[in-house]
Amino acid sequence: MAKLLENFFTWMDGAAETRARNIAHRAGRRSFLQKAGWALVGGVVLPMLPYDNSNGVAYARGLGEPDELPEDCEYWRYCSLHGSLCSQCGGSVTQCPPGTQPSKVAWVGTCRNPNDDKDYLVSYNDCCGKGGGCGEGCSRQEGDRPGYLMGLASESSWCQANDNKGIHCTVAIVVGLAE
Amino acid sequence: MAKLLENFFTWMDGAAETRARNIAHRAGRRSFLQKAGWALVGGVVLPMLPYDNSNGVAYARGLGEPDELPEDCEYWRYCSLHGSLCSQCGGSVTQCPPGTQPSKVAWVGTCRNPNDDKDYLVSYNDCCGKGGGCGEGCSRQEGDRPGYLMGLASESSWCQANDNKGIHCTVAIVVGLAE
Amino acid sequence: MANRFSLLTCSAVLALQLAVPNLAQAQEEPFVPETLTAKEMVDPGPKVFVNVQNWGGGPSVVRFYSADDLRVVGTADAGAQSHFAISADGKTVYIVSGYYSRLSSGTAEHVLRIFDTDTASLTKEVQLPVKVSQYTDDASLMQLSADEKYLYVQNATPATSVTVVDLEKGEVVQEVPSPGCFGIYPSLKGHAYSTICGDGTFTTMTLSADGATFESQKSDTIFDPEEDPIYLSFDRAGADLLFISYKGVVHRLSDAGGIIKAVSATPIAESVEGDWGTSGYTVVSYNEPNGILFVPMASGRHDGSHYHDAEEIWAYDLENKKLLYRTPVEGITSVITTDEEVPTLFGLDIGGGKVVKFEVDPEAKFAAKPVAENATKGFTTTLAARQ
Amino acid sequence: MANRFSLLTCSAVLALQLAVPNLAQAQEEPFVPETLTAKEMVDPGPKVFVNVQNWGGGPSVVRFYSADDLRVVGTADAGAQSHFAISADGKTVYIVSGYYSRLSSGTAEHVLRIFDTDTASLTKEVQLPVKVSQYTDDASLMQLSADEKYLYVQNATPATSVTVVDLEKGEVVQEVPSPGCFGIYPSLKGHAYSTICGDGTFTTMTLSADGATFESQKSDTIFDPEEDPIYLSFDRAGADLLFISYKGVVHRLSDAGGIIKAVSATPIAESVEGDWGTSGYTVVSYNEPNGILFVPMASGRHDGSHYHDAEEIWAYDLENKKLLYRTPVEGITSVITTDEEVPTLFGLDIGGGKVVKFEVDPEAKFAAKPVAENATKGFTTTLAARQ
Repeated sequence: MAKLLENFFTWMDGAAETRARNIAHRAGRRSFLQKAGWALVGGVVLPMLPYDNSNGVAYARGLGEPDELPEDCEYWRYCSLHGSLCSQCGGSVTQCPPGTQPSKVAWVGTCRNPNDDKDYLVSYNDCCGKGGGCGEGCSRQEGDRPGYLMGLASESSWCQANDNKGIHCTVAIVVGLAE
Repeated sequence: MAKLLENFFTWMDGAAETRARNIAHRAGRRSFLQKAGWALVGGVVLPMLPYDNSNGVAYARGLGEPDELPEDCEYWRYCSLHGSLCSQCGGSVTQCPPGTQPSKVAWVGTCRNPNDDKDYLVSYNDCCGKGGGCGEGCSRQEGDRPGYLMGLASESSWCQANDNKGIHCTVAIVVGLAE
Repeated sequence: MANRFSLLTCSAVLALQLAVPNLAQAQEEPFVPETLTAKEMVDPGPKVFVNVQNWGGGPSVVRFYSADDLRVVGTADAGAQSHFAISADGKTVYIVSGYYSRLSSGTAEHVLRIFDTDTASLTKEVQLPVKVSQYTDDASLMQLSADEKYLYVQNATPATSVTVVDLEKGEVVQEVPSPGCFGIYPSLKGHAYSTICGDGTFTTMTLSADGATFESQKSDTIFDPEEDPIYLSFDRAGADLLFISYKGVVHRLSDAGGIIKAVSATPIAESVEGDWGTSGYTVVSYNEPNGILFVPMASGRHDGSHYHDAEEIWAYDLENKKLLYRTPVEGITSVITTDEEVPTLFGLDIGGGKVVKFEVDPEAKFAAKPVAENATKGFTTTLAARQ
Repeated sequence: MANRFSLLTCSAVLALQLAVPNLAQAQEEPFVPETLTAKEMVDPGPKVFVNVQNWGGGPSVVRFYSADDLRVVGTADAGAQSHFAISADGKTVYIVSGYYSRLSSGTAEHVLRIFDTDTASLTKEVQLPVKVSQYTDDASLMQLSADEKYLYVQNATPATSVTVVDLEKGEVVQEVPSPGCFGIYPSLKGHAYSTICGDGTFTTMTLSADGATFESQKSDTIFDPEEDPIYLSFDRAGADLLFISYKGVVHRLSDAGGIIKAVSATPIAESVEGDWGTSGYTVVSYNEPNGILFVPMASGRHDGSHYHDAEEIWAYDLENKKLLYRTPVEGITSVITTDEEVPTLFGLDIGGGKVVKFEVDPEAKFAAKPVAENATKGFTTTLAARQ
């Protein structure tokens, strides 16, 4: 899986793609940051799941979490968050507020769940297309890396791949076990 | 002069003008706010005087003021100010900062000069066309009236008549004696 | 394999994700990965709408708060220097603002944006003449006709006029000049509105059936703009209009006859020691069932203090001309009341950047008590409550 | 008369104003009305340029402060999420930012704006591919070539590439892909730049003579991105490049041969008690005449603390590998030094929203002392000083 991940960092688009791949060929990459491997998955699947009507009460099962998650920045799944919580903006921990669009891409953290002492991969997606800050800032940034490891870069806007670039708030989605 | 002033409040533009004047005919206005008469003068002459090179040291003569005016919001000529001082933004008390445009219109205050105990008319012009706040806020608003007395309305943007609508800061120009 | 993966599309990645659960270790309750969605509907219930005006070229927003606990439930966004109006049923937000191609310069658009409050989504945009008043928001700068067929928008270039938007057609139908006058106070019936003029009179504009022309009627002198000007802020008391002056004189006016007539003028601070005056932006709010006016007030009134923070919210019995209660507050600059038997107040604190909810006790002379608050994150002078 | 006046144009009003002095009462020194102008030239002298990034859809600005007393002398404005570069002579500011037709949504433009700093005026705009990295600003996200012929702009969509702008032609000449790499570190000669890659290597891109194509060379592993990643922040020490890691290891690298080679790695915090680590955004600044590196540092380093406020500014003698002085500071998150014999430091305090000037005493082990400050009114991570 690690090899898959590494190449994921070569994520690219349009005209740059072919030349980019040539550079990648020359690169002698080594295995690293294996735990973040699943991370990038979370971001990209979102456009397939545009809406739900659960009002945000249906969190992941098997995490030992309460039905209503705390809005406390210190809560375990916010370990790499850098932004403001969508649960304070009319959304929920896993839902963008009405009228905003989930970011197509995301950065990822690896957070320890105190309920089962396991590490989980958390995808931090921005909700896009609406102006005006909301919610209190929450910047924990554990595992944050600069843009050369873009999938872990909390200092980036993650509305960058959306048509609508405005960042409204950020959600935290538990997308996998970090094995 | 008061009658001149009153009609100045009918200031209008374009298509609305003819119909507006008909309404004005019907209006039985009475004399008021005489002291503000000169006020409106200050705003409108500005486009004729686009630049100077004095670096802002040449203030009005005959006011008993020092060469360098205090940046203190309590200084007498700021009595109706509502904004931030251009002297803290690269301009001076009477000069817009470089690269900004003086507003074509302005609101006016009547301020008592403690140096000679006379009332002066002060034109408060916004400097337009550049973003980003600068300077400390200064809101004294003496003599401020709502928009039905637009020439005294400090709550309006005075970049409204400029092509470039952004408000950068505000200057205070002594334009006349209030007789 | 590596090269193939670098070409992955979204759907290929989706397939990969479906495999995740298989890799998870066995647990008592098996782990199921979460999915990200956008919430479809705004949480139902009574709301408070706050217009957060951006004067720096950035986005203004109308934030929807739950009237219950003031949590944010949605947002409608706009351009610079917004004005707003909310339909009577609370289902529609109208926002007018400016968009400038280089934010502080460049090509200017003045745009009406219409949002559905159930989904917090934009439903329509209407381009307006680039004349909209760039003025600290007051409810009177943008008003719906009683039947919500027309939207009236205050212009100032600084020449003043009103753009009339036909909301059924979604287009501008006329620009009514109102030289020397400002503020829009719509009639309770038909398609007329009054406006305050700089000589202390009001002019009432009555639109023709198609909205394309108007007739105007000018009132007698109502107030003295030099000695004691009135605020733009207003509310209805029954069929009458209420205004208040800097010095705390409540002007009750009738517009029922197509022209403004004075009904009464009531000084509410005259007999109170300490130079009390009206203090704030949204300063007139009247609770119908009890006939109580709520006004933000401050002591030590002086020239220039009319927009300062209030020190108290006064509950004033307008019929019996009696000051019932003075609730101490900090930083409040706008106050509205609901029209419930037991009123709720909502206030704005510009300096503190927050919206505050107050419970009011009719048994305790309409004393108010703060029970919830939340951040507004910006410059706010206007708000509205809807069931 | 009244009606005539209502038709007055500007020139007529001007005539009226010329009559004002006649109405003024006789005084010892006769009253002469003031006139409003725009100042033509920015006050001369050394300047500090601070990039105030707006992430809310509003205008970003580059503020020009006098290096003397930090008063604001001018401004250059831009759109959202700005990056900037200043010419070596301080005469030109380059700003790249995003303009979105509805601020948070709508049609997107990414634009290079070029300002003349003597007049604080826009001289040119160049449209860029809408790919510019929307990332907290670092100096490495936008760099001029040494001869200032080319401007390199970091893209991320999140696929990373670099847009090359030919400043003589005023147009984009190519987009260089740099998958998995980020940051732009231009060569001191010719038209090449290096970039940091996610596997701990650097790649150096060398442009062809016309700027339209490039060749790349990948380095050996330079650092460990998992154990101790380096910041994007950098400075030159002579012909070498300096970087620093989260844990305070200074990586000195050479790019002289068209490929990055490690020169040395110096841990500056290793022997200091208290888990000190680098802390801030612009964290590497080197004073050439004295060979002193200035770094914002904080104790109690932990995962996620790398952008926190610094507690001290360390003056580190890089040649002699000696920590000379630890100046206590509050809230500082970025530090730059001038290259003078007696260095001056300029720092940014994000939380406090200010820029601070420090005098440094070479006789006192390069201890720093705050001597001036001013507001930045926004989010700032990058700054530059020019004579």
